[in-house]
Amino acid sequence: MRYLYYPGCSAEATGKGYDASARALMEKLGVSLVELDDWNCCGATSYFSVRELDSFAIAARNLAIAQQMGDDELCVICNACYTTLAKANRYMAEDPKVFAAVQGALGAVGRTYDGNVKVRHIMDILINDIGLEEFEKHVTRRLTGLKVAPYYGCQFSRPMGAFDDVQMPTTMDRLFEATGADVITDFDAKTDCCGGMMMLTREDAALRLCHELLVAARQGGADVIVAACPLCEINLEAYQPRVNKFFGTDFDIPVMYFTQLAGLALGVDPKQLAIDKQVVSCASVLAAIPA
Amino acid sequence: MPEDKIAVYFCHCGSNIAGKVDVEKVTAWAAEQPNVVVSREYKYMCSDPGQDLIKEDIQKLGVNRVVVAACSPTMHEPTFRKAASDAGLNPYLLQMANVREHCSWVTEDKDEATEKAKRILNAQIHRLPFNEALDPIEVPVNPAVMVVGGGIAGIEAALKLSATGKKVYLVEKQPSIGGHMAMFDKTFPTLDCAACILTPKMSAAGKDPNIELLAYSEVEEVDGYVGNFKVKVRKKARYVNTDTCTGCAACLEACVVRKVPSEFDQGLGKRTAIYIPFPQAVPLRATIDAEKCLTLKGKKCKQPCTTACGPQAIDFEQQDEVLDFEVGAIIMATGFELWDPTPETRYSYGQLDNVITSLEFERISNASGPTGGHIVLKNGEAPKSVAILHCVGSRDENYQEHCSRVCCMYSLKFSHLIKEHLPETEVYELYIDMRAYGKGYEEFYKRLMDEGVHFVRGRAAEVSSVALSPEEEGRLVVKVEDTLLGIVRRIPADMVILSSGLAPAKDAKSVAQTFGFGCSANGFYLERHPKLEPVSTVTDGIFIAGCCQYPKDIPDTVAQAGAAAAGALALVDNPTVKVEPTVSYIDPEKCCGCHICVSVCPHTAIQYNEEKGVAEVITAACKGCGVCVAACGSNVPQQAGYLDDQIFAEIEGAMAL
Amino acid sequence: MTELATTPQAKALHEQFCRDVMSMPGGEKIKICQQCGTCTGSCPTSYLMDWGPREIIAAFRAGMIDRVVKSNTIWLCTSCYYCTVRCPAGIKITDLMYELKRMAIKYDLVPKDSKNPAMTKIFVDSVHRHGRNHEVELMTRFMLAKDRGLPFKYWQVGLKLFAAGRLPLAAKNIRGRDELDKISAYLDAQEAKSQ
Amino acid sequence: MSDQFEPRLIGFLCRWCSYNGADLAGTARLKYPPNMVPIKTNCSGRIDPTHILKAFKEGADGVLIAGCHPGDCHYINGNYRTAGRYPLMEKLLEQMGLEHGRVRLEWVSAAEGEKFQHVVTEFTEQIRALGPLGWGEQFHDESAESEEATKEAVPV
Repeated sequence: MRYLYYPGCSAEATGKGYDASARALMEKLGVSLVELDDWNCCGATSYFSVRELDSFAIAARNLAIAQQMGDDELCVICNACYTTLAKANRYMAEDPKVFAAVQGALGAVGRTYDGNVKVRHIMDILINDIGLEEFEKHVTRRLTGLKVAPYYGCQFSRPMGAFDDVQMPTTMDRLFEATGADVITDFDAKTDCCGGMMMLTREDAALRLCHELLVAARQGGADVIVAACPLCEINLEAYQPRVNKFFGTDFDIPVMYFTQLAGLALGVDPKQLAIDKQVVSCASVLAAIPA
Repeated sequence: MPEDKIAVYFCHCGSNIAGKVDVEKVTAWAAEQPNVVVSREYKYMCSDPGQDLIKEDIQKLGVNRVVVAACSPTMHEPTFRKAASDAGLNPYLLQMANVREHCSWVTEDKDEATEKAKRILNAQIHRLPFNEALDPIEVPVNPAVMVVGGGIAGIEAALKLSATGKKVYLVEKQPSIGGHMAMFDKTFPTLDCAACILTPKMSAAGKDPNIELLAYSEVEEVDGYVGNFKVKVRKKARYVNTDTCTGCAACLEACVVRKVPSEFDQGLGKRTAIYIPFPQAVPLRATIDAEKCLTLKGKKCKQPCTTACGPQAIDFEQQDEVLDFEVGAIIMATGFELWDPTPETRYSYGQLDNVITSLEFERISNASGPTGGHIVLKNGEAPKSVAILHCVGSRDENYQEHCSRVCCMYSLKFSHLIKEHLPETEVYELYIDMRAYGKGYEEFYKRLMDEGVHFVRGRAAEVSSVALSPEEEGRLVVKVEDTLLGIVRRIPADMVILSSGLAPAKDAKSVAQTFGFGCSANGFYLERHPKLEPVSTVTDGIFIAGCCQYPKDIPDTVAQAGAAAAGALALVDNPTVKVEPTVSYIDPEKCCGCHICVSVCPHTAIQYNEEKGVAEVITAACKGCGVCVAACGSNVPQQAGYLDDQIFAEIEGAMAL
Repeated sequence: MTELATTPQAKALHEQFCRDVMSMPGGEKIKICQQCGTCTGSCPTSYLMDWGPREIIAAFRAGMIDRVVKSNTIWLCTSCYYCTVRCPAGIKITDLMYELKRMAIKYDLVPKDSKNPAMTKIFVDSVHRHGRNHEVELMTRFMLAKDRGLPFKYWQVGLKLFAAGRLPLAAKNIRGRDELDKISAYLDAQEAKSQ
Repeated sequence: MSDQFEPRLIGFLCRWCSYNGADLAGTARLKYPPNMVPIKTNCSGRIDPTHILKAFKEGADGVLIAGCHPGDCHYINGNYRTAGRYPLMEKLLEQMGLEHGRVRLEWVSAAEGEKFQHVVTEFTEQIRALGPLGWGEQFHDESAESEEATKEAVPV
């Protein structure tokens, strides 16, 4: 199997571990990820505040490149990139005016996009293309007894709900159940917001949200929180000391990209998964996994 | 053949038609059309003076064809046809042009509406010369009535009909009649005990000599037509001989399969594999659950039930029976289902303990329920705080758009019961709008305010178990915006009751198809007219009552059941009924005997006459769909009232302008 | 608080806003909001807002357009989409917030103390310069522009990430970065044409 | 009024579902273009190709057939006959040179006033985009003899 792959801007910085582990995990599963040529920023939420059409058009530039490369699917790891790119697709399909405007804008740079590249979250591919049965076959180090808090974040299935329940997603739960982990299936905060970009603009608000998430994870007895979005991951992981300072707490919960923990279960070398790049030590997690 | 003398009447319908259509202009234009001898306009054609215009013209001017341009024929075609008939004109020589529902009400522009009205009218003017005098077919009426559904609506309708001496077949899917009402503890706003007012009616229905109770039975097939329905009912095997079973319950004591979740107790209590759903069941007979009984599953069992049963009523060999009934009318009273809140995952139903549905609370608060009427949590303790969440699955585009009408009031009833049992417990009602519209309801609402219930105006955002303060530790937390304060509150609660809306029964659609009528967009049975025929369906002779039509409270249900019974009675109390003569006929001279019509007829109303080598229509069985006409390669079958020539003429008329 | 709805300018603005909002896909649903509060109750940041999303819709419908644009509400939306998927009236509230943000920027109605518009601008600039968002540049420029205290708050976080190699200083430029400018220029021209 | 092309349409509505759906659109005062004149039959299964050809011959630019949803037919399965016959009708009309889209089959229940509104609005626009058909003039120009011949040529 082969997929065209869109890493997203964070993959080059704070989210390096996500990118590295996604590639390593897929390689282990016999899937090659081919990076989209000369991809640009998806537009993220900021572009929506400028002009909706800009956001759709610059998102569509990526899809146009995918079309040019002869692919009709694009694998995305970041929740926000996924939602932004998929939203561009949906609005283009639903509104002929949007479609025409985007066509025009792409035409101005000599590109063309017909609206037929399907944007797929990497989780979608894992669950629906590779399948849990196949995935489970590759599990060499079962995560038995490891309490995993599956944290999906906002834009994993909201607002699209294309491959998982819009309100209560379960794909990550199922993926880790297949590794033998003790998944906290009633993790109540699994789709709550981490604060996103507000960590920079309204730190107090974002810290409060992270605090609630960490409380919920601790209440469930989590040994590790797994995330599916670079922004969620950085907020929950790197800002734990700030949360502690603000709320007088003592959180020190390892936070990983779900691809990192899944990679470990498949026996991928931790270094290849960039686990050493995590700022909250994952030693306790590594120690809990049998060799 | 006398010359055609067509009269045109154009109704203003107040301003309903005249406000959009230039009535004078169209009337004047109509007067110029071929065969039209008189063209009039009138404010309300359906009024007596309006109908008199038609009668006078028929009698004085010798009018022999009439077109009334007015509302939909489903409204007033019978009115005008009767007027024509009274004046001595065959009613089928009168046509209606629907210029209200299909024209004035749906068209923005006045000129466009006027032009469209002309085209609609012209179609009928062209058609009329091809109309033939037809005589309604008179058929005998079977005086028996079938009532489908044995909840309070079905019981009430059955009792009313029985009181007039009519034979009633009361069909109920469950082993006992009683429906949802039998599960309730109290009824709002009077707080009568539900069982106290319902069980006398149940037992009356069970004992009534005119009522044949068909419990644990389902309708499989319906054929026939008004006055003459043929119904196949499957009486499911109970594996108990109901003639000899006395309902002593000794078998229940003996049964070894003891942990089957009780449907009647919403799964909160347990029953045995051989069971009587509740002590007041009617008929009071045991039933074996074939999916749970060890013997019936082919497993080993010493069959202690057989030993315990004095009258030897248990019969493992019993089979389903399919029974045929003939009735003149049918009343549908198949009820509702509580909307299952599982998809509304943010309320954590099925995920977190002590998040329960309203029906579960009914059982918890019921003295004969699984907790003996003690309002307790799963761990047996009394809740210190209870939140009641309104509009779960109601008024929500994601699930059901409709208001379920009863939830506000039953929620208030819950508050009262909690306060009565546990005066120290805090009760929160989270509502969007408090709909206390019935007799005594607003007073009940005020009473609850006075009893100290907290009313929070806002729809709950989510129910969570994450504690952010010591007060929340180990409890449920309901997040809600108190819209009157404009703040988001976190309400700690030990029990959360989801006031789920009422949903159409899951099989409503297929049941409606079986009986030949439709469902509304919200899935409830569609009434013939929302205002004037709320208990009739489009199928003559089939009536509806209770929550299968739309959510309603008990008083409204009982009233509707009475209305449906009266409707059925008005039909079956006559020896005959007239049915439309728009049936097919085949000219044996033209028929080549190819069988196509025989094969397509949905009602097997066409038979092949071997002797004559032609197809023949059995008029009594033909319902007038016209499928045979369209199927025949040589257009031999023709349908009275819908002749090809008539349809062609309509097309010509519509396209002539 | 005086309501600008009474002045002719505000009325004109309200009409303009109404037209823009109603022309959004699904925008007309605002008319059927039943003020149930599910959005505000679900919103992770509503407690910080002058007016919650429910009140913003009420104010919008009442023509109190200044209350809508002067509030901090739209700038506190984290795009978590809880309100959108839960709204019983099917209102796409997150999209509405974007629309209102755009209009506030377009008509220069942004509250002076809000940092989010600056963040938006810096983000978009960064993307246009490199083709991708360069996180270090974004943070640095944001700090310089809006919050000079930020480095002191975040030095620990930053240092750790830097040490882990998760904050590369050099930005990567894509080959087709001029395309993004051209796309925007094209859309600018189209918009100018339509007005 | 603008001088855009106003299509002339015929709509065959079954009495139990679609006619009532159209009534409901009226009761709810839902507005739609006035181009279509409804003709009532008991069942959509009553409609045969001659009715459609007749409509085109009389100058219609488009013909709508609306019946009960599959499974909802008042006559058990009359609408299945319609559905089965429809592709054949389309093919026949295509062979006679009619472009695709001039005839449309829709299921509209008695509860679907809004759907009826949408269907008629959409169909009107669809035919407006296709432009005038002009079969009516053609037929009327021809001699009575060839008209007879056409009638003969209509298989069922």
